Amino acid sequence: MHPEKNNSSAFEPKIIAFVCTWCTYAGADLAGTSRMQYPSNVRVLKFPCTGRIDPVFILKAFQQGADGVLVSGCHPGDCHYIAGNFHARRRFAAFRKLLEFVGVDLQRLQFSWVSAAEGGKWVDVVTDLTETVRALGPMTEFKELALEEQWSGALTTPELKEAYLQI
Amino acid sequence: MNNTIDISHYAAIADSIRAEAARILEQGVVTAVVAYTTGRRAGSVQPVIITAAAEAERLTFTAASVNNLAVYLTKAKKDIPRSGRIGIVVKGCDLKALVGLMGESQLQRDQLYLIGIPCAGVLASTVRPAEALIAATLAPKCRECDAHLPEGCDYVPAVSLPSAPTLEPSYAAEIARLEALTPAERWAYWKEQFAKCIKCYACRQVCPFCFCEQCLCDRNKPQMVDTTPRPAGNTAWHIVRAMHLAGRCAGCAECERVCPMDIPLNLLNRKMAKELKELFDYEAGFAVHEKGPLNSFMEKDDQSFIK
Amino acid sequence: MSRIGVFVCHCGENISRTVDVERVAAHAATLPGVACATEYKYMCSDPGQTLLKKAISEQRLTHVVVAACSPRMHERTFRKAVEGAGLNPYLCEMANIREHCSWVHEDREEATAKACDIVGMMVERTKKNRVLPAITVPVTKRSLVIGGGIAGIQAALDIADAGHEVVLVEREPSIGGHMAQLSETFPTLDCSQCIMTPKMVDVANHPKITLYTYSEIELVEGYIGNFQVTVRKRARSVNERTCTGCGVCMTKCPQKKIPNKFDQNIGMRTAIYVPFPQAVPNTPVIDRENCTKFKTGKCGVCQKVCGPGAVDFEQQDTLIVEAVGAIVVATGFDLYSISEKPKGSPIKGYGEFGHGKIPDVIDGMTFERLASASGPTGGKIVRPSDGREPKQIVFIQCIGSRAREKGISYCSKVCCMYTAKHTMLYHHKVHDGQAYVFFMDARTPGKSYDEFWRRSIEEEEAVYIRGMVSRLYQKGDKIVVMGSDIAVGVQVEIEADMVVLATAVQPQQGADLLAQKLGISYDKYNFYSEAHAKLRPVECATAGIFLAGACQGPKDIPETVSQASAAAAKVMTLFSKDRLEREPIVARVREAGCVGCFACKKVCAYGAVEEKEIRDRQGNLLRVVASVNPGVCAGCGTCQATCPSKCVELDGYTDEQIVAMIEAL
Amino acid sequence: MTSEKTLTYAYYPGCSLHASAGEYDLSTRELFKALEIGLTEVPDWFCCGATPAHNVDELLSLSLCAKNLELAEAVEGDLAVACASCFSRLKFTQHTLVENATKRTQVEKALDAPLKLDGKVKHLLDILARDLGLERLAAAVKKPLTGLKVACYYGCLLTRPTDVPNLDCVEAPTIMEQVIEAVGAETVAWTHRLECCGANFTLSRPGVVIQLTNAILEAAKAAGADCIMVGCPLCHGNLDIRQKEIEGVYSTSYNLPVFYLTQLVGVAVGLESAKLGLEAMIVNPLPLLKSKGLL
Repeated sequence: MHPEKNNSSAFEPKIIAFVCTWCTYAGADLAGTSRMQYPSNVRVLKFPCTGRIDPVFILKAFQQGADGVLVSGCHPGDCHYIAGNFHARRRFAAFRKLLEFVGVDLQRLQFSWVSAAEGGKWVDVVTDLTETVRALGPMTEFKELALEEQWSGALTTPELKEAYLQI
Repeated sequence: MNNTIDISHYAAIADSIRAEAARILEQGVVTAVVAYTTGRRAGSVQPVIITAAAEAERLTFTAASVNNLAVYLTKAKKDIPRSGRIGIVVKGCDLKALVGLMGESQLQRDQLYLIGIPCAGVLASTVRPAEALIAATLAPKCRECDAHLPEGCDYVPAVSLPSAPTLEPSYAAEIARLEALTPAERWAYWKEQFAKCIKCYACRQVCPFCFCEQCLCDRNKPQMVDTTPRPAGNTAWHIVRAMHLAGRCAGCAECERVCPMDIPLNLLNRKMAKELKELFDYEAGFAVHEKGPLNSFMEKDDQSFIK
Repeated sequence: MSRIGVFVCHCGENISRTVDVERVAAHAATLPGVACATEYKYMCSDPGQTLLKKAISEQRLTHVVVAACSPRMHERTFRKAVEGAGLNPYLCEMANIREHCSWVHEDREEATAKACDIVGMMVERTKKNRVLPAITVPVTKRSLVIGGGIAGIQAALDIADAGHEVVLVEREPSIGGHMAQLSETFPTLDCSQCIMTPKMVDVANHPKITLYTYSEIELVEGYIGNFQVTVRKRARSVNERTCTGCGVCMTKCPQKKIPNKFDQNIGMRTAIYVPFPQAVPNTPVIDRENCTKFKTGKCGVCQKVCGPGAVDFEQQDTLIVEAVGAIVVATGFDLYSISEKPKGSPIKGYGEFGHGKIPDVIDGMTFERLASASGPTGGKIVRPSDGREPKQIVFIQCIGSRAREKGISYCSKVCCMYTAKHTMLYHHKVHDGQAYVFFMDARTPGKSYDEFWRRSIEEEEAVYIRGMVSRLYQKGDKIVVMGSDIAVGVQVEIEADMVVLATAVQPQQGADLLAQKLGISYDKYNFYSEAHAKLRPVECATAGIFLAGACQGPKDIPETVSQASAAAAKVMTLFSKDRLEREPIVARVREAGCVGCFACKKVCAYGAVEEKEIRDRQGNLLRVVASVNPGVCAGCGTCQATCPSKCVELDGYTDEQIVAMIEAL
Repeated sequence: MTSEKTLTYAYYPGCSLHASAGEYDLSTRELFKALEIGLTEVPDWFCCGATPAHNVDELLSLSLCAKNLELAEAVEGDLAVACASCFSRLKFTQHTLVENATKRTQVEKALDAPLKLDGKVKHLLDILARDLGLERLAAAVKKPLTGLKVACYYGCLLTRPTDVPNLDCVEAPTIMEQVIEAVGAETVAWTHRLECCGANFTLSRPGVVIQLTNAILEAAKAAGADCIMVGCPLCHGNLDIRQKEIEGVYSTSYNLPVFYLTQLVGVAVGLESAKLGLEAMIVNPLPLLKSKGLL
């Protein structure tokens, strides 16, 4: 339940961020202790490691109405668990190709490395994603999908036409 | 141009399968053989598990031998005897799936007796099993098949593979067509396809790699994927299925064949196979991979998409 | 139905300045499952924690959400408080509404809305939290110390004196490290041999210390409390037990002209040698590259003259596995070399100083060997080229250090002090000698350090020139040093007899390879990284591994010794309990669902996943499933994300908890 | 790499090669002709401003060199430069304008034309040692300079400042030694290879030049060199023209002929003295060359 601005009905993008505790979450903390300001659209979920972030969570986030998803963790080599971010890198390289093929606009899905010392970079990454998604507008794909009840019934493919004719 | 596919050698293959099956059962090399036998409808073929040499003469091999028999070694193995080696008839694509299963510790090579088929292609669907095998009825996967002669088998019928006409790979073309569309058009296409899904899970039943005890999508604590056959749940189901098969699927395209709603499921798997080939130079093949592409990594993997 | 307590903190006014804490508490009270929601000025304070504990008992709370600062700050505090009130600590979660909300969003409306969202999310999460009993693992009360310099010696002695067994591994033939090479030490000028040799003997004679010299770490496996370390004991070609240390073999060895690394290659040694007279153990080693017996098969004099027959040319390297519970890394430092650097190395040599090819241009350690009574020249300061006594020595500071274009930007901390000491030693031994020191600024912050430095100028007549040296070159038997004196603003040229360079302090060669074996992180210079720069300086982020001495960064002997004792104290705390309590954030396998594809085992970087056989009562094998060793599992969760059917679950970050959070947004 | 293909370059001689250092220009042309390397002078090139320009007005210096670089673009091949000072200024301009956007726009406004600045600028040493290559250079030798002990003198501009000329290592270059050893000469290790000779103080404060140049000559003589090889007309001027005067001031004798690198390599490749301008040198080099049997 995202707060719609009472005065203007301007679109406020909902951004969900999956981050690892050791690097990006600490980087976000550093942005806090340094009192850096950035848009408040992002909601942060803490994971032990990007290795723990399952592609289905990204799918779940979009289905829950997220307009943009950020996945961020340690730079290669910095992972507290030695190789968690390496596995994550491969997993997300494959998953984003699948989402792209299915028709999701990849500008809504951002991956980044933010170390515990890069408070500034955290602010930049979050601000960039928020502004890009604000420009793109709300993510209608999954929202509309949730409303539809069943198959539109349109005979789009040759097989269906042929099967229909044979009944 | 529907030039016919020359499968004259299938008769000779059937004979040698019958002979070999009888021999290995007779000599106790194996305790059972999984192969094809004639079905009830004219020209139809169905899988069979025989345990006696006498039954070997029931075996056959025709253009309708489409099933991937690897399934009978893992998920549907209730009729398979518990002990002893098992003989199995494998086409090139089936063998790639089998090799994948070995990589995932589901099968041991020394417990199998592989009868490889010099395959020139099979029918796209067995609705009319007796129809002639021509370019139009040929299974799309066979148009781009690189495994006509399976390797590393225990026995391959000594039959020369007739020259096959070179055919346009249909999956590659379809993937290219979809990739050329805008994201919105692609979404519309797939939304339409996934909306048709009636969640019968036939694709899951027939896939040798879907051997999980309880599928993620059947769980409700937490419900990661909506189970009702509504467009939202269907989209999530097919995305999860494609992601779980990425780097494992061997392209036997049984999922597509059995889908009652004719959803082009193998397109998703071929797309992921193409991406994994480009990204990590991985290809399902005849060699057992100790680790799949998505449970291993290299220092210099591509990270251009990461800020 | 869970009864959740939500406690919203003002954090003084860090949170309440931009977040309306009352509204957040009111909003939380409306959430299903929340039994009570209050706010308080300082939740982490004593009254705050008492408020929390009272609420748990009075309201019979089942879960607690503290909306305050980052969990990285006070999660441990609140979980201890919750445990004090009899609730399992892992039923308490923190909602970060300070670093991630009040401090970074000025608009009060937006910040409050976001805080409500964050609290709502954490409330949904805690509903799915399960009781996680503490995991304890046995602790092997033996410690490994890597490196036998003063840091390693001090740590080993402290731990052994506390009654625990220690395995000390040293790469060189003798312990002592770089300190043994020094002549006198600042600021008190007492000779390093006198203060260190007794400690070295204590190490050799200590019943609790097993000493492996001429040995290296081959492999490290296991985790805190349960490491298995494989030590490669390189073949000395001398049997340590039977050798009496009489030294006859060394006197008779025909190979006399091998540069002795201990004497910075200006002193010579024999093929069968002991690096320095006070070496511990006093057992010689055969240098197989330069020994005629190993090169051509002839000679073997040492074996012939050895009374107890200790010389054994057939001796091979041996691999020994030691089970230890903690590891102290004390591998020390090396000095930066000004010679040409191999291609691709980020650190560039000093072409302007002749790339180290001028014999009388030496580094600080070589000067120490010249000044040392047990050195090759018996303490006489002479020129390595012709042995004459130098009448003018130029000392140049910051060679490599504080020189970004040479690849090192840090200050090496100890050079100002030891150069002042060098000018004193020089003045004591060569009364009419004149020392010049080119320096940028003197860094002498230690106790009675600056007084020591002032003394070298006021009493020992060293001339300090503020400025850098641009070039030096050999001219006849003199070395022309071209520098600048920025105080006076002129170019300065000094014809010196000897030049001593205060070269930068760097980690030991191969420090990065050892770090990879230990799984600890290191910075771009290969210094090992401590867990927290200020609050945990002697621990690594990897549990059970501690740091002491220059391997963590340039430091002098007093600091090194205090770090060594600190690391030893950490080891003693670790060994104070029989079983070691571990964060119960570890993975568990639901064996019913596991189909034995072992994708989890393939991605586990810690090897925590083992294969477990499921057998029926008759013992026949039904199936093989995965099982996680809770001691080894580090809790990264990569296995769960890889498992298709999610049969392996990371306690504390289960799918239920995460999906609950996503659905709450 | 332009291995077998015939090399061809645009050529920027610089003012002194059309005036006091005519023999450097002559020997360069003859040597390149003998080595079959194409050399076409940049049409209506003009002065690069050398040291005076950038002391007076940086924009002037950058604009002069930028214009010359643009003119050179019109000629096929990389830009070959003989004089160390021109080489340093052209390289410095290219480096500064690529790195600094504001200065680039200022210069583009001054020349009211956009700048490309991607042409390669190469010193003769770079061309001989790397583009042509030491093997092909050695193969072209007819009279190896055996027995001739050469002190290679880089001066202060050829390798400095760091990361601008990128000709060789700043502190310990070896490219000159490689080239001259490839044609058979012996080189001496001496201390003043990179010391400044005083350059254009020779006009305003000759005392400084005498002092600095003497140190260089003394170091070369001490190292047992027969002659000095230079790659810059200004250094040649100081070392050659003032040698007699310095010998008078310090009442010593050096008698060290000072060659341009193209002259020495030219001798090795068999060009006769007239084609190398050897007679124009103040310290007569002919007796030395005759004594080594090279003329």
